[in-house]
Amino acid sequence: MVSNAMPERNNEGFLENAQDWTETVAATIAAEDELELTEKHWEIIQFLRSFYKEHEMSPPSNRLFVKAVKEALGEDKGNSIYLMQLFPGTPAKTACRIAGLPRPTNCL
Amino acid sequence: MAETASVTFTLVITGAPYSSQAPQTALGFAQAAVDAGHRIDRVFLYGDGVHLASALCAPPSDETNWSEAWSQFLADHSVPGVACIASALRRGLVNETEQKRYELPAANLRAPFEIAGLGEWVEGRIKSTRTLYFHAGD
Amino acid sequence: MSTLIMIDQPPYGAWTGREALDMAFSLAAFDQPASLLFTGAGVNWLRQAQEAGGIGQKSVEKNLSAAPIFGIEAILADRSACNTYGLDENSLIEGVTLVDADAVLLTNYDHTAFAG
Amino acid sequence: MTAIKTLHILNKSPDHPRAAKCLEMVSREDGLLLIGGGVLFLAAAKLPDAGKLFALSPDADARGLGHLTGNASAVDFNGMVALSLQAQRVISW
Repeated sequence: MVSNAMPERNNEGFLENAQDWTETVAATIAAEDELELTEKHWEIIQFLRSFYKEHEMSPPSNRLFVKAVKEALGEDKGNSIYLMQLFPGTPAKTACRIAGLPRPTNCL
Repeated sequence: MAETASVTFTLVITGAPYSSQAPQTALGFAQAAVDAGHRIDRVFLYGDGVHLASALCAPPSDETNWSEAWSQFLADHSVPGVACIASALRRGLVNETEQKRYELPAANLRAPFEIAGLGEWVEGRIKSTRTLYFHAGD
Repeated sequence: MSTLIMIDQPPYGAWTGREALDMAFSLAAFDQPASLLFTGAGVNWLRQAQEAGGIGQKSVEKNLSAAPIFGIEAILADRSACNTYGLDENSLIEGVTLVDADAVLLTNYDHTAFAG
Repeated sequence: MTAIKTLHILNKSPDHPRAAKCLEMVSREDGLLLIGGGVLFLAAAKLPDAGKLFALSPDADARGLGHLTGNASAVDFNGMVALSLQAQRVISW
């Protein structure tokens, strides 16, 4: 039972503790959005997690999220249509939630 | 110099009331700008400046209540007053939406102030004839 | 419409510098050209090997390293302030351009702002 | 009115490090408007060497420096608004 239990999350579904993140947790959060994670999703998730580790922040807005993906993975993936298809809604927010990163402050 | 009728200002206040002179200087400027027939496009509170939007300031009755004075000015002249959301959340200033989102015990944003992102500052800075900043002094 | 955001407060002691960085990022998010200029004690933002975990803060060095990715045009540092704080090519983070922060520099920007 | 390239609005007292940097970056084609604690420059031995020097009169008056304007011109808030539009750009220090 313990291994299947979801770690503590806030009212918008973001993990309270980043270290609770596992690929299983990611898949469970994604399933809540009716998303089945494919290689394309994992590429972005891993990118976001390494971006966070390197810069100690998530891209602070959707547009900067797109810019950062474009810088790292090229224009085919760093565009809002591609990211919107993978992570519907607000891609930066949806992707951060699945990647186990903090809730963005909607700052920009 | 631009035509008087089309002159607009965005004012950014970064100093808090009672720990800086920024809100009163900004109000003096805003009043003079309006008196001269100019328009204030918006007032953006940033950093410690967000404290100006608190509904819970209660200074002694023989001192100016700067939050109240600013609210009055914004209402009288239909000027949007926007507190930066990131600055506000860090400093304990929230409206009811953010109160619910972060499950906080109370909301304390004074009308007619609103909470929004830095995009409001960027837009003001692009649209206005001049964007002026009112910082804390020493 | 290029904007120069100035940071003259040293890192970690105050939040103003971080809020200046957010201003620059937000300009970049809206495709407005922006550069950062570090002067005075603010140049200490640019020192390599910052370890801020012990004071419970995020590393401004790491935060700042996202600037080129987001499209910040330049990270400028006042040469004389760098001299004051013993910062040279060996101790500065990558991607910093040394400049003389004077009246001439300001004329390259149509807007200059501090965060507080 | 003579054109002002950059209007520097300084509200830091003479001992503040940002005040020193501001004075370094003012050119002869610029204007310097002292407000808040910045008006204490009116009491300092040497006034800043800007092209044009202004002081916000309510701030100078409040600090007992209303009479001591030296080569600075006193302006009220209306004057401050006008100056900010007259200059090509404004920097608030």
